[in-house]
Amino acid sequence: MGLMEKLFGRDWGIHPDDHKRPAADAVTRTMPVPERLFVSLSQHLGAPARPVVLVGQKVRKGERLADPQGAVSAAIHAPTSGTITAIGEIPAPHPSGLPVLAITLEADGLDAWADLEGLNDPFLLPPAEISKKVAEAGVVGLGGATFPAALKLSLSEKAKVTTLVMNGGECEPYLSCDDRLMRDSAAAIVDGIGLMLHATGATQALVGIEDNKPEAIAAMQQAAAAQPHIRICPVPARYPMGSEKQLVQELTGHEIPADGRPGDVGVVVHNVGTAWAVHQAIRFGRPLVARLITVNGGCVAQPGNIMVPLGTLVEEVLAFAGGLNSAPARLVMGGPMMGMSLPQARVPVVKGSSGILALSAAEVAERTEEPCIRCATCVGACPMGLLPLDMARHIQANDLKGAVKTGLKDCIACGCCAYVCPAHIPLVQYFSHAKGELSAQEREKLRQESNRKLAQSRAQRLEREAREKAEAAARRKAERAAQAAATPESQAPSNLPAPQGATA
Amino acid sequence: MSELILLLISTALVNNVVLIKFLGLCPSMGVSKSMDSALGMGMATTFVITLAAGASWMLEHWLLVPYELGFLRILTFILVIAAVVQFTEMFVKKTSPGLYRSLGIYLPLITTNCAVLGVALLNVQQGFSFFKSLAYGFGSALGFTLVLMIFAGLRERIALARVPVAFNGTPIAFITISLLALAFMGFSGLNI
Amino acid sequence: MTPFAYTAVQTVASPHAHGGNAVSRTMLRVQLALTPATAYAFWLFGWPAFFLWLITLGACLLFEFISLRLMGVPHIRRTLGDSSALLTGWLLALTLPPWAPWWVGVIGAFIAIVIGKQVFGGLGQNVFNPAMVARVALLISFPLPLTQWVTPLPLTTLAAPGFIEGLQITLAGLPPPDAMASASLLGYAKTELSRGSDLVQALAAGHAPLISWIGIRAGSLGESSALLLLAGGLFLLATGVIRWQIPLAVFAGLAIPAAIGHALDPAHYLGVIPHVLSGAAVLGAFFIATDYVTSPTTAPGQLIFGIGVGLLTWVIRTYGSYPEGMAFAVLLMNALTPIIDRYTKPRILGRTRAGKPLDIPAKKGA
Amino acid sequence: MIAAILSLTILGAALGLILGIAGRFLAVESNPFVDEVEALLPGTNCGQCGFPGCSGAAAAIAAGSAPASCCPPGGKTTAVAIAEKMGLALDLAAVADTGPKLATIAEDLCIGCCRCIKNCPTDAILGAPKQIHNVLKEACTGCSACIDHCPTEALVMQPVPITLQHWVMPKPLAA
Repeated sequence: MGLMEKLFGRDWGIHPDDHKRPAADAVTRTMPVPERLFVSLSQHLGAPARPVVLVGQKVRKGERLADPQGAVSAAIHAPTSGTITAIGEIPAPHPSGLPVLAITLEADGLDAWADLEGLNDPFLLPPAEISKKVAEAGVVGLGGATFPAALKLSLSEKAKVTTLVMNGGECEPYLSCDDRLMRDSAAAIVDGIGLMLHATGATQALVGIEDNKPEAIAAMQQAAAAQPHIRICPVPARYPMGSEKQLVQELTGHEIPADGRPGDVGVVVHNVGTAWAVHQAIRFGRPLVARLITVNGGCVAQPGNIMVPLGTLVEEVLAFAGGLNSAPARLVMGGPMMGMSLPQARVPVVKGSSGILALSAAEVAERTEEPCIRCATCVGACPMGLLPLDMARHIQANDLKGAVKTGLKDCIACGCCAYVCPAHIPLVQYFSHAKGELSAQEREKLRQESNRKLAQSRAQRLEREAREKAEAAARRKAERAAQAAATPESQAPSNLPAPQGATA
Repeated sequence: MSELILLLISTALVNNVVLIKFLGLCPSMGVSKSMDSALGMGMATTFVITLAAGASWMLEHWLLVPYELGFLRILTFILVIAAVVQFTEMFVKKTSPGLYRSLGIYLPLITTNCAVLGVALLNVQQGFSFFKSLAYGFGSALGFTLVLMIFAGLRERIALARVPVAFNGTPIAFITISLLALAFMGFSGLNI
Repeated sequence: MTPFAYTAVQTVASPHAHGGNAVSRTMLRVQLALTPATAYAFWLFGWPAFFLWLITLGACLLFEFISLRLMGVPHIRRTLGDSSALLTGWLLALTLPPWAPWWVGVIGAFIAIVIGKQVFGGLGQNVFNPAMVARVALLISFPLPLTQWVTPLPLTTLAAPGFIEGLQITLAGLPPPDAMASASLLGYAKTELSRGSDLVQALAAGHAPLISWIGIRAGSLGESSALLLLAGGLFLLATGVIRWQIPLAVFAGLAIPAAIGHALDPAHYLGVIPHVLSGAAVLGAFFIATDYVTSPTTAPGQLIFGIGVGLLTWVIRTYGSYPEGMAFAVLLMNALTPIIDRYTKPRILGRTRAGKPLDIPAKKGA
Repeated sequence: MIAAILSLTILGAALGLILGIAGRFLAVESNPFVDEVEALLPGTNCGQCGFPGCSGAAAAIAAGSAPASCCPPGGKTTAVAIAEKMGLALDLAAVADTGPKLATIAEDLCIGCCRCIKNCPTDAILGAPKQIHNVLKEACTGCSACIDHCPTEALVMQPVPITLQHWVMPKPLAA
């Protein structure tokens, strides 16, 4: 670290109003299973899952509905018992409003679990077995990135991980589901952490919790008191403290290389919610079929945290929470900083849904974009040390290469820059657009690559066919010549055109 | 020694070739679209001007004056400059094809960069000694490079600005360089 | 249960919250910070100063309006409402001689708004500080009216020009009576030096630092009271509109060479106090050099920028032919800003300063 | 007079000699760009650019007689890649990139004539005589070389539908 950085001490991030209370202090409620659930097949990072049930089939709660497909994917299970009535497209919980494949499950009202069995002493099993069980339960990272948890557990085993960083930061304003989970089920989380330590082979776990959650810190400290290798570390409340790179640097002092993973510095990061899901999967054999969701925002009548079966529609969750007291200006899934705006309320809850926010116009504070005055507030706010104003200028001028050179690929889309921008420039939208364009270009390049191969193989095929044809013709000619030599009175060979065969 | 340094500063800032003497405007407008090529152009021109300043001094004092061939001054100077530029071009082409490509036609055109011939002629006119000639040439070239770099930086920024269509491209470049010349007026009469 | 419907939506990206800062709020705060010093200067220099200020501001708004109209900008009122043109005019008026004729203000406004800003694309797109472009262009084009300073005649004194008289001075462009003509401290020092006299003696009479603080002395509106300007600057610092780097660096860049020069040869070099407190140093450091658009974006860059402004101001004041070099120094450093920005990029997390990814540390026990 | 001629001659000869020697040491083999450009082109030889195949287009681009954006199936990506390689300025507005398209066959119109099959540069069309043909989505490059050969207009180019995985956040409308 240079002298400059010592002198100027990177004062990254922002301190937004957290709006976490009173939702965080409200007692956790459990939502009854609605009559119909829409279980999305894309609830995780990576390829969509492949359905293994048929329409009309009866399933029990926790039975597998879809298998993982490809290297990065996760299994999906039935959130309740009932009948599969359809497998088709429904609107995705995504700002684009595009469709997603989903399994429609008609609940029978019994909510009967399948025969599931937990492990009594999982610590006797080899670590790989734990990862396998976690994968079978379809557990993904519950912090929002929804990366399949088992993959991270088994990858970290290879990467020689020494430290397990548990992310209880929950730096997003409004959200309190992790906070609530830590207050209510600290023992289960600590048990999950122990299981994850076993699975990864790490020797210590650092649980980072922002200091604006004193109750959660106290609960976790009490639960982990007997286990000295699980340390509860309060961290200063600052957005985006819960971002992987920032949290790892805060807790361990290691800086993750730009092209590396936490594993490169001997660390693996998991969300506390994931630890709870791991605990459920290993101890009871229960797959991930429900999750705690914060329902909050100025338009929500009774903000709080609700345990919701996956596949429930957002409008049903809002109704259960007590309804809205005014029409929201924006409906958001996730936190206000990085969450996705929902085009409508008839979209299902998925594994990555940490919150449902119905925000009023005053909270969204939407205003028309003004020109950038280069005030550089965004430069000070960026937790990655980027120059958001310059990146946005390059993207405005369609200069993607210039934007990449300015650091576009290091952007974590945390939204700090747009939050502080006095000109209300939708900086994150510029960056998301540019990243999307870049990956489209990347896909295009791959396609061109395969096109070239296809064209080459066709050229080879044509060449081979021509050669075979010529050889056949030569052979025939030789035969005829031999015939002619045997019977000199025969006529001259006729030159029939070669037949054109179907090419398929 | 301090005399040489003062000469350097005065030629680079106070009597800047581009902004005060209006020499070498062609490359200043042509090769100032990116800072990288501006730096390359500046270094190439610095090399040429410094070498040409030295060579012209030698020609002047060892050939033109002794044999009374003053009428051949421009011809011989251009000959030397052209040769130096040719050499530079080959060198750049060999060592940095990317730079060669981005400089394009402006690299061989250093020959006709009036700053080069201008500096050589002014040098002779002012009757400098050999080392002063070199310093004068180097200082002028430094001023040229400085302006080219500054101007390229400004143009890189303007390229991303929402300039009205009527002013986009060359007009805004001329306005910018005129404002830059305005700023350099602050150095006028600088008397250290 | 109703079937699913796909609604056409306008995509909105995160974040769905905002800190509440706004461009117009920033501009308003700068204007607020300028108000005390400006009001005090009106009192010092009387009605003509006020009229010139008013005309300059009005002309700036008018030229902004005309340019926006010509360019076919849709929301003219909103763009005018961000009051950036107002601020440019204000700053320009503060750097003009208080009794300058009206056309100085109008031409200055044209240069500032049209040539300095709108041809580059308007707010945020210009590369030079518009007010300083206008000030320098005026100084070079009309040296005489731009260097005619008057001794302050506070409004409350009897000799001060009245409302009508003030209008005449501004509109008719009458040169001030000889008795009123005066020179700014820096101009006086320059003249004395060129005459070959000793600065220590020349300045011995009547140039106490206290006068500099209060500003009862010939000069432009913005050169009057260092105290009130400093207060305005501190207000901007306190409200977070500007950061400390540029003002501090400007003062350092100006004061350090001044101190060294004065220590070596007091007869030829002005001391720190006259350098910092007179002329446009305080105004420049807090209000002009800190212009967001034309200064570097990172803290180290801003330090370099500020030191450059201070140093060049000192160099031009001391060695150049102009008594005041703040405007030139700001323009010169504006020109260097893209280069400074390029070489003072912040380090990206996980990368070296050069932008290469950090090395992956060797595995322990691997 | 003689001195003038002599001095100029000698000067010229000496400088020429130095340059000649320098030229030897600093020689550069010329135009390595043709191969590099050809590597960037799709290589399907669809002929839409008007040059005889992709190598012809590459030669024309390298010689400067064709713009970097002359390859329609390559689209924006290829144009940008070539412009970057050649150090050319590229007017992106000139690149008509309407997004990727795929050939589709209307089954009720296809008569199974096999003409399209012969003209597909990537063997993306399956079928036999008198059988309805089909386009392999993975292999179709969207070059539209087959379109004109269909006697019944059963072949149509259709834009690839946008999915969640391929969705790109729209660019904000400039203020």
